[in-house]
Amino acid sequence: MWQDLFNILVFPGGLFLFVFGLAAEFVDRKLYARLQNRAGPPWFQPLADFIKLIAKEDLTPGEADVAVFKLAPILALAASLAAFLYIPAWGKRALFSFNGDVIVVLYLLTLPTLAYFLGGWYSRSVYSMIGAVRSLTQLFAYEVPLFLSILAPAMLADTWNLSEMVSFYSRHPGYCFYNIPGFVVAVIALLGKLEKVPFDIPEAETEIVAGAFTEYGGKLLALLKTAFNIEMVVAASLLAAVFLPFGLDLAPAALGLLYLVRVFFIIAIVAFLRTLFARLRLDQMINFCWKYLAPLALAQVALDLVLKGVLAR
Amino acid sequence: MHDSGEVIIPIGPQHPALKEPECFLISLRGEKITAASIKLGYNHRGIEKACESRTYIQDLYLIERICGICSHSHSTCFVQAVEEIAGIEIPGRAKYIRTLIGELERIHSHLLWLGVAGHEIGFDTLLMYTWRDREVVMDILASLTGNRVNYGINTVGGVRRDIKPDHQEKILKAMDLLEERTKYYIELGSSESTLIKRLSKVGMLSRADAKNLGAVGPTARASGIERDVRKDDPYAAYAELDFKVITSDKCDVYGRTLVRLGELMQSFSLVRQVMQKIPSGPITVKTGRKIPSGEAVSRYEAPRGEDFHYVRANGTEMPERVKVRAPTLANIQAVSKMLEDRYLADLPIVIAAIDPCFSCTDRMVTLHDQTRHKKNTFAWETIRRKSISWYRQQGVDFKALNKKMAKLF
Amino acid sequence: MTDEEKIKQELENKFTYLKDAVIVKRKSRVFAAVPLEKFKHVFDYAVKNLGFDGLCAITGLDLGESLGVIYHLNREGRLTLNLTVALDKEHPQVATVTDYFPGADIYEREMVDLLGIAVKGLATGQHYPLPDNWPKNDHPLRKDWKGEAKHA
Amino acid sequence: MNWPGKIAQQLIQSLFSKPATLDYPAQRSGMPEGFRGRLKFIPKNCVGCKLCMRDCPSNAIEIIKVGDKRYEAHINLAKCIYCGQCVDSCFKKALEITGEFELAALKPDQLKIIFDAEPENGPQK
Repeated sequence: MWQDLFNILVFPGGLFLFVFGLAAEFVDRKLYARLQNRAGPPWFQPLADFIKLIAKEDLTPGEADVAVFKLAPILALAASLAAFLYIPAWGKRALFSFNGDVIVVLYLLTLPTLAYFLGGWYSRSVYSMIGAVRSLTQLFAYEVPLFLSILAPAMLADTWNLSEMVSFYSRHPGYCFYNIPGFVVAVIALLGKLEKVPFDIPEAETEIVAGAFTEYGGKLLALLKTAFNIEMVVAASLLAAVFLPFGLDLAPAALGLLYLVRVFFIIAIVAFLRTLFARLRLDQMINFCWKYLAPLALAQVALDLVLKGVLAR
Repeated sequence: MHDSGEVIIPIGPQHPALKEPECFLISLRGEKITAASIKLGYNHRGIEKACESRTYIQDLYLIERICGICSHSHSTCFVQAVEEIAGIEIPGRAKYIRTLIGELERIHSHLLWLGVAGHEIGFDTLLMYTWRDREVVMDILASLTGNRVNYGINTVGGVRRDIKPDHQEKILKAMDLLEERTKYYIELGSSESTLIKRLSKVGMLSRADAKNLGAVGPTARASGIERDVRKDDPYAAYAELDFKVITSDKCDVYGRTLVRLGELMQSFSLVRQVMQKIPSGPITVKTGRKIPSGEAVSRYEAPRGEDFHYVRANGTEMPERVKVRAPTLANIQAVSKMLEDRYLADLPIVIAAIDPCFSCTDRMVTLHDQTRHKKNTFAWETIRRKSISWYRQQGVDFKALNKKMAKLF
Repeated sequence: MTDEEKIKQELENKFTYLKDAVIVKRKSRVFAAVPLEKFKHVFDYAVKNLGFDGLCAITGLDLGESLGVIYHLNREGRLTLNLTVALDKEHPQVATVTDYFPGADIYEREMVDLLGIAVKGLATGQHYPLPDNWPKNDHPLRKDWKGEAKHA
Repeated sequence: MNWPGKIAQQLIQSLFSKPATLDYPAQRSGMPEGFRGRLKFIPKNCVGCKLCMRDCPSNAIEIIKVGDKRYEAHINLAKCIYCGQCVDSCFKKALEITGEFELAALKPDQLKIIFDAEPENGPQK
């Protein structure tokens, strides 16, 4: 029991993810700045921001639904933390696993978005409400391609268990290359999930201030930001596990290092992509997702189904 | 949320999209804008009145501070009017220096605008790059005039600082660098598809509408109206310089972007011509402190459009009346036309596309009938009273505070 | 004959009372003092027959004894015709020109607020640039206004 | 078809070049020569004509007579707009502009600077 508690609160859950989230935020921000020819923040900046935020006064809007407003960030954080326990981040085995956990992980990763919606909607500010509606609308656009692109490799591996999937791909490293279209789709959909340019429509600063987060401040905002960072790390770990299962037979120390490299690689791609574009409009974003992203994801599914038949023979 | 399914969202007086206080009340149905009302006046500083109780020399610095970006435009426009009344013909070298600073200011303003436009559509990389390049011209302005923004180069009867020989090389080098960068931005603007998607066919303003609503500057020129005070009513040294008036018939935000980028290229060429043709000689003529009575109208092509000043003198050291009509005031009325049937997401870039400067403008306008939304309008006065009484309850004594503040300064 | 002189001549031929009231100050600057009751005719003629298609601004003045309004008209961006009207200080009133130039709205509202010149035909609307709660009959640009707002 | 992401090449270049921004208090770029910063008063040149006071747009300067041909200057940096008009107005070169621009202070009093007059029996030649 103590072991489980340690796993959940300290490593690899809670504390580890918090620190890793801060590190991920730093990498993201530093790279973003360097790509724009700026010096960028020092390494402790995310931690300094966190400390500053928790030291600030907590304000709840008078008309907000206090319970939902306060619970939403906790829900977002909890869902992201829970999802991580089922992801075989390093090695071939996750901490917990059962058949069908890939579906659970995907839905746990949807929960934060829902929490942002609830928090935004019940803070009863016009900006938050518009931001909340936008994040939900956007969810419908990127969620299907994201799910399909992650489920397609599962079909090829013939299992709904993430850990078994990873073992399968490490036995057949060549098969990963069939999933490259899926990886592209997943990274682009990840931009939507993490609300980054060009899909940062729900928190478009120049239109609706900060979207669903407009009314948040102090500790709650610190919590929300942490949830966001952890969501980024967890989603990147999921993508790394599914699409980049290389070198999983190394020594444990090397495995840990390899895991960091893989996650930072995906975060670097995200940082690079978000410097590259202008923000799309909501209608353009949905159009893009359904016109290009979803068909590409479907093509990946078809490819994997065909491959499964061919390879089984 | 309104009964009819419409939401009214206030963009301003404080909002990240706006760099100055002004208020746009936007009625939304879903993501579509159904009505827009613009409220200005948060920045009214009574400069016109203040000018009447200061000498011409003091006014010059006050007028320069009307705007934080086109400071040289306002001060030149004012000083031209004063010189016309006094019958002063300034030396040729001074005319060229005014032109030089004016063009450098246009370069800095247009680069700044390009960055702001990028930021409004979420393209922060463009913002960072253009503002980095803008530093080149800011450094030149600082070394030429002694300040980055409030140049203070004008004085009645000429200019205050001369160009030193070592500036010449520096300026020409910077022009080469900036020209290369601008060419890159033109290329980027004509090929980056996310940029075109966000700018093209957004904020349409037909030629007839632009004329009717009195649009000026790049806003009018992007609607195909070939007007430029530098060409039509030349001042300073523009009559002796060779340049093209850039127009576009696209009528949208994309057109306005292309016009501004084209004008940047013209400005580089103008600066080079100035450096080549600048005559030697004195930079000021002697003037008295008193200006004879009379009146004059002065026009100047600021980066944002035509700047208009009217000065009336009464023979004393102080003007009788100074009237300032900043370019944004002429353009702001076109905004409601541009917002028709657009999305909320287009609002920031449409407003930014006229390159608004509200501290210049500062007036208040209603563009759409708001009566049917009456219960949703924000009573600022009530809020203000409430906050004052709240602070009183907290034990804040305003009278003592005011006295204390007065003592401190 | 230059354009400026042509305009002077045309105005003086059409309106005999404008004899010697039209002054060409310099290139592309024509000033004309117009009697208030005839203003509408002159303005109409300038816009419709002389081709003045732009309004740069409207300036309100406090001339001490009387008030004044200057309409700065503009032709094709080049020539500026400035029509000055003098107004009685007790009951200053001019007619709106928004039917010619919709953009004149703000310039006229400014006169209403800052100088207290009534504008006939101007649609009711918000104040500018003064706040909505500014006291009535308190006009900062008048010469007798001394830096302190009257309290309603 | 126009592919998005045209700026990619520039991004990669920036990644491997020196950043354009500085870590301010630690690194400084400085201001060019002739930058208009804090004023300096040279009391021995002042003749007390007070033209600087008359021309100052913000009433930031005050010349006070403290003795026979001795003047001191009170300059309020909080009011000063650093236009340098007083320097131009002064015929005797009693005012000078320095490039010093980092003038932030914690108390408004620290922004009021007083330049003392020449000592009574000042530097005799």
